[in-house]
Amino acid sequence: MGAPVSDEQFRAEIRGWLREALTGPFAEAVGTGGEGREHEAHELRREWERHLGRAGWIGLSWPTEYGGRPATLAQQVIFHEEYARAGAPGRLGHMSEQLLGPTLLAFGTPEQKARFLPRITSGEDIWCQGYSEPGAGSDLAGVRTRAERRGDHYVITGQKVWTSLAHLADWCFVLCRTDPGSTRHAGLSYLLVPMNQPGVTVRPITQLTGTSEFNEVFFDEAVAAVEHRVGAEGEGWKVAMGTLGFERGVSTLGQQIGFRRRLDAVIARARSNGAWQEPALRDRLVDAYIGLEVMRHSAVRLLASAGEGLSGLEASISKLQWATWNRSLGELAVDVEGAGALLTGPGYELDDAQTHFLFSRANTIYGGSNEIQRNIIAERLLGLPR
Amino acid sequence: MGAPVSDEQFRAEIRGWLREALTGPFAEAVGTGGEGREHEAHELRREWERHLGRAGWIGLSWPTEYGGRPATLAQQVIFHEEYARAGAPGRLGHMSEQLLGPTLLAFGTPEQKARFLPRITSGEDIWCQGYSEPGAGSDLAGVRTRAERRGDHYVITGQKVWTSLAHLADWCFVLCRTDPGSTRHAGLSYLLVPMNQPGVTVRPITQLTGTSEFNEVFFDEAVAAVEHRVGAEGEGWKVAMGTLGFERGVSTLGQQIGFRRRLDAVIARARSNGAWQEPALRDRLVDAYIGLEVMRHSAVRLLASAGEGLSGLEASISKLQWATWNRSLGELAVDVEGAGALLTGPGYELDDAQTHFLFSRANTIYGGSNEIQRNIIAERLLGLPR
Amino acid sequence: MTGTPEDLAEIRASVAEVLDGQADLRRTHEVMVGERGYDPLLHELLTAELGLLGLVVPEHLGGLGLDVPAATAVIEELGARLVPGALATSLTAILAARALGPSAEPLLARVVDEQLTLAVALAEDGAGWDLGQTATRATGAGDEWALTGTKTVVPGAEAARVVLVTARNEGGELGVYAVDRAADGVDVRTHMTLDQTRRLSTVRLREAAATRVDAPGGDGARVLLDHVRAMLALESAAAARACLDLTVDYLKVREQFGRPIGSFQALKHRCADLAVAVAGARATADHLVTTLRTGAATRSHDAALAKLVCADTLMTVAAEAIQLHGGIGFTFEHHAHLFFKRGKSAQLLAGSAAAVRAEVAALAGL
Amino acid sequence: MTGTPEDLAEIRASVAEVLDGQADLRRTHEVMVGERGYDPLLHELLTAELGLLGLVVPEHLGGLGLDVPAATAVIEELGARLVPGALATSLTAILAARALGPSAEPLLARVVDEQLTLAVALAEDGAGWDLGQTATRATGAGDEWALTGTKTVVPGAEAARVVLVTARNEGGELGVYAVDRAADGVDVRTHMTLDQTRRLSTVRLREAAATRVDAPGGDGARVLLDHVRAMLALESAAAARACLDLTVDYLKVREQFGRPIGSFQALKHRCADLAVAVAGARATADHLVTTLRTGAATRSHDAALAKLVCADTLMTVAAEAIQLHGGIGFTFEHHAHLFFKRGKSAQLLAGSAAAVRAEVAALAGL
Repeated sequence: MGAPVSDEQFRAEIRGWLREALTGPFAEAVGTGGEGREHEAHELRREWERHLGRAGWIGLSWPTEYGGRPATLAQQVIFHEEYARAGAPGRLGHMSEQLLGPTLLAFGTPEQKARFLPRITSGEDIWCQGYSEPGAGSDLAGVRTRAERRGDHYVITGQKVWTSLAHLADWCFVLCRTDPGSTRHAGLSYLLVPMNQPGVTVRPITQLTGTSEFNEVFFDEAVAAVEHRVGAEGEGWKVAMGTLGFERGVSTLGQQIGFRRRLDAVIARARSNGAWQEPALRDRLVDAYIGLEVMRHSAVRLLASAGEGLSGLEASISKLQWATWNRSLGELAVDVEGAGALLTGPGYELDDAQTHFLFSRANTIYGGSNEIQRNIIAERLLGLPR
Repeated sequence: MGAPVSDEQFRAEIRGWLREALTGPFAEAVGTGGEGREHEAHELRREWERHLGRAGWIGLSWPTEYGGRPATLAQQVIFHEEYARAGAPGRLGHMSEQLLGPTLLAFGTPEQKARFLPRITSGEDIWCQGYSEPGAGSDLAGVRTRAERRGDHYVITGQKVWTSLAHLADWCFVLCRTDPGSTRHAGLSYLLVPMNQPGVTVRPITQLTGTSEFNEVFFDEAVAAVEHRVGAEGEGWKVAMGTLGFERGVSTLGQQIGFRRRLDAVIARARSNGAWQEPALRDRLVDAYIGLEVMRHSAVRLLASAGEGLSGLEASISKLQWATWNRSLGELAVDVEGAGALLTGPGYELDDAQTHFLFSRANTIYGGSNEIQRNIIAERLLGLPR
Repeated sequence: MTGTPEDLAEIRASVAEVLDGQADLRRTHEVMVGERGYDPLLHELLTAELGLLGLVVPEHLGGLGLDVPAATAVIEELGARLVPGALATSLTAILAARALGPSAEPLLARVVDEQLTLAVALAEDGAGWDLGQTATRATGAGDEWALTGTKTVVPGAEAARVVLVTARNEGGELGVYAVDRAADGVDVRTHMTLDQTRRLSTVRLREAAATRVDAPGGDGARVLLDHVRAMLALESAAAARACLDLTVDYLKVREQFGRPIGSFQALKHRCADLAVAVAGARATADHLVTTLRTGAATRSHDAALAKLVCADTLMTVAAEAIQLHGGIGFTFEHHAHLFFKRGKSAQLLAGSAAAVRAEVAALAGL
Repeated sequence: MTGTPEDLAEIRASVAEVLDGQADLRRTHEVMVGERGYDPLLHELLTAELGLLGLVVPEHLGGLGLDVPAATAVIEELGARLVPGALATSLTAILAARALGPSAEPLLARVVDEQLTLAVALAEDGAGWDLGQTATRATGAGDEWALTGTKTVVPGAEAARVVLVTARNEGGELGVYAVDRAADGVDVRTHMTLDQTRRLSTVRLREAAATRVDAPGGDGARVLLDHVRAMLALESAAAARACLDLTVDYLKVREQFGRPIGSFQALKHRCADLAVAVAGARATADHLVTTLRTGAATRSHDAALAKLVCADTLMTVAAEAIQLHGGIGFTFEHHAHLFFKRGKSAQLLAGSAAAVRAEVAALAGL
């Protein structure tokens, strides 16, 4: 994309592009998707990924040979801020870009990079994550899905769960046990598995919101090419932990723009329905504002000191903060509504406050529960004994 | 004391007696002693114990042969309520009556009962508790104080800590390790040790309030008669656990009268200085009131169902409730005062709010910390695995 | 039956047995998404066969003449299982009617005679549960009244045959009136609800025929409000306990990192705190039952306080239940979210936390 | 020195070295119960020898001309060790004076020249920290003013030679004035305090000679208040971190039930939550330093928010420190209670939580 641009130029460019892009056919996509609304407008959002990719907005800071585009850390933050500010649709390509891409860049073979990365940056391929299993929960070392090597293929049998977007995804990055006698962290491998094959069945999980965002994925002799194993056989744990570390901090500030929009909406509602006059509710709203400010300062501070995104520890602090904060705001949103929040549309159709209230309960569970984050912080940041 | 009296008669009697008793020389004793003020008016309060004992108010429900007096559970509650309501002085005989007495009644020999109980009911002997040790904290099984048997005596060497009233007490009930090779719960014995002997040294611990309520007690070849061992040698753990169980529920309701007096005082202060107009403080005050109501209902319910006082489990719930509640009220008391609460009298002389604020931090630590109570509730009430 | 503790235990046990068989949480899952939102057969079973509606109605009015705790025990058993419909609201209305004295006797006689299920309609748009702002009008005199107004978020109306309604007569006096759901001018529109175990209705009255239930000059509307709060409190305390049990049971069997997650101390301590809260809620609810039984003057205070404490406890326990169950607790098929949503409806119905807390303070003379 | 990050680190390290040697918590324990309540030799060492007072005073006024972060780093190091006296208040007053612009230059020149320690007196009985209610009067004009009024709960006045005071002139305008402690009509009475590491004084002014420090028409009093809040925030964030370190270190070595208590998961999780709070407080304090350095318009907002967040964090951490230390944390000789009491004084000084929260909301335009 030529010479480096200034941050101001970059912001003007993405802002202008979004303004234009979100008119016309994509105008309907504004506000769709994202937390608790992942079920919305799939086709349109899939098309939107390709539109975004064609315009070069996927793979910021990735090498240009894979369709990436030079961008400083600040510019990546700017992208996420402007994206959130514009109310652009929830990204179907989130896991492709934020999790798999960086993993391949770090651990992939040249062939794997050449094959998969350009299809991510073009918005063509959607990836999902095959880590959690029923009965294993946050304990990834408890993976039981087996992959048996047969010639140039692995044959995979087992079950994954909490796989978001599995019903739309083209590929899944799957943690499997390749050494049948192994336990815990040893003997796992990281395989790239095409979703469109007979051995893969996806069953949506209905959530407490009544909608489906997550899935169960059943592998029944599904196959993956040996050349699509990332890292050495038995080294899957290391690769997967690397991926967890890639939950990059740059998206944090963009996420906070989204939080601020929600908070502003709840405050506006409180002002219009009189809840703001209720001191206890007002205090909770102001505390939510203060909590968001603290998160913002934390993110800025961490990015400034980390340079390249969050380390695992900083990510744990950040996750614990935002998950707990957003869950509280969800409850506050319905408390502001009062008893009226108890009525839904026909067919359990939920409004923003209700969706926020219910879906945010997942925030402190998925992606490493609050409990797991506390373990990490206590043991690895504070050095408390196991 | 003759025929049983009705609850109304009983209440009238104790109320009348207290009204009269707290005039004259004991008028000065009103409001002295108790939490955080244990250092006050020792001589007068010692005399008060004897006065109380002479009038037959110590050892309610104990056998009359030991100076006790028939009293129903309801009447014991009434005694504590009226005692608290009258602002009668903090009891120096608390541990004698509530802990040692019931232990002797349950585990003591006839000789031990005959020797020690009448001196408790007469208010003559003051006892202290020798359980905690430095480095052992809430883990009583970690007791290291040794008692070596030499003929008809034990010779005791070791150190106890957090021994309240040790500097005033005549006797101490001490948990010692009589089997030198033993560990944990085994090999402990429960000995009654006279405090007035060369081998016993008491050193007050200065608390964060600047005053001293607790002591360190050093045993350097102190002696106790073998006939003053309660229970069999090596059975001390069982006896001590029995004593812990005797922290009876009947005093709970009296304690709550005291809490209500404190709460009312804080609310009165908030009303007079304008803090009540501050919604956040008012909500905290109302929540404190509600919390106290919940504790009151809990105590009534437990007494009604338990009949004979609290079991260990119920005591754990009650302890966790009141300790946490009172600690919160302590903080609220200074918050109601505002910045003025930051000034003390000369020599770190603290007012009620400041004393409450600081001393109540001990509530959640002594007598089994909140953490210990939570372990007990989780494992023994809920049956969660160790 | 004379109302001894043994009788009470027997009534509780027989209701529990029926509910365990016919109205466990799995069944509630099915019922709550159906068109009606409740189980008419269960209603029939508990009313016609078990005589639930006559339980605490005086014998001279055709009832069993048991005391308050018989009805509250049933409300608790229904609450522990989050049973949808008008069973709890019927018992609540009956308890309130009992407390209203002789003026309510004709209604109570009719309840037994016709096996009437009941709901209580208090809230109005704008006014919420502030009785002083009630705008529904009652015109008429003696036994013949016509009511006009709109009541909102009414629980139980989808399954009730008679609705007790607060309304203001031409003299401005607030009273309690009984309206037949089937009468002309009565329009009940039942909504889908966040808490699917408790449907809520809008009841529109246009010159609807009504009888007055309370005696003029009394505090009938307040009696009604207090009893609705009592219902929410008792249901919530029972549900909180059931939800904690559910969670503790799960923690004992669910393994992670090679051992039952219930052995992790951080989770144990949180459960211990929940157990303390549940014990407190239960004691507060029990105290309220005593208050209702003895007709103590502290009824309004105790009902407000108990509704606040018990609803908050259920909310706390249920939120932790979801978290401690992990992913499975987030699924629709699991029960944890039913308790969670019930907790929120108990919090938001019959007065916001702020309003109820202010009432408690005022009633306590703080 | 030019103010590079390396310079800053060097200044911080040299101050830390002096404090570790001369003003650790053991020493603070001794000093705080003494008659003066602070260590004059330490004051001398840090001012005369280390040139603390000139650190951020512009070079043309005789100072070292460093930027804001040099002074805030020192405030943090003092705060982490709860050092008593007027060192932090002096730096705070100097930062405020810098922000007041040219009108404060004569004062800054004097500070370096005469090595003046400073305190800031804002609160009054009844008014608290509500600047609008300031009742202290200033009469005079130009450079000659006389102040009459009483300032309460003034930190640092026991050890300061000059006190910056807010007062209202005959036109009703609020301004900032400098009063020499030794001047006629100045009576400083220092109290014993709950937080023994921070003595507080009542400053009575009766026609006390003063010079005006801020420029008419500005917001000098607000600048002062914001800087006092910034001081409390920075001190508290640093103290919270130190207190968490102290506690974590203890949990690693203290054994109970045969293993280090820091291995118990319930305690670990609580420490993790404290670490999150400390990280947030620290980030908020850092942001405030940037705001002060860049002179951003959000100063009042950021200072109020940071004081609220950091004081609450210190209070939370210190309360847990006592609890997690068990009995030993309750003794006077242990350090935990010093942090606890410091937390409360940071919460209650410079505006109650309610007042500051309301200010934050207003300044944020909520």
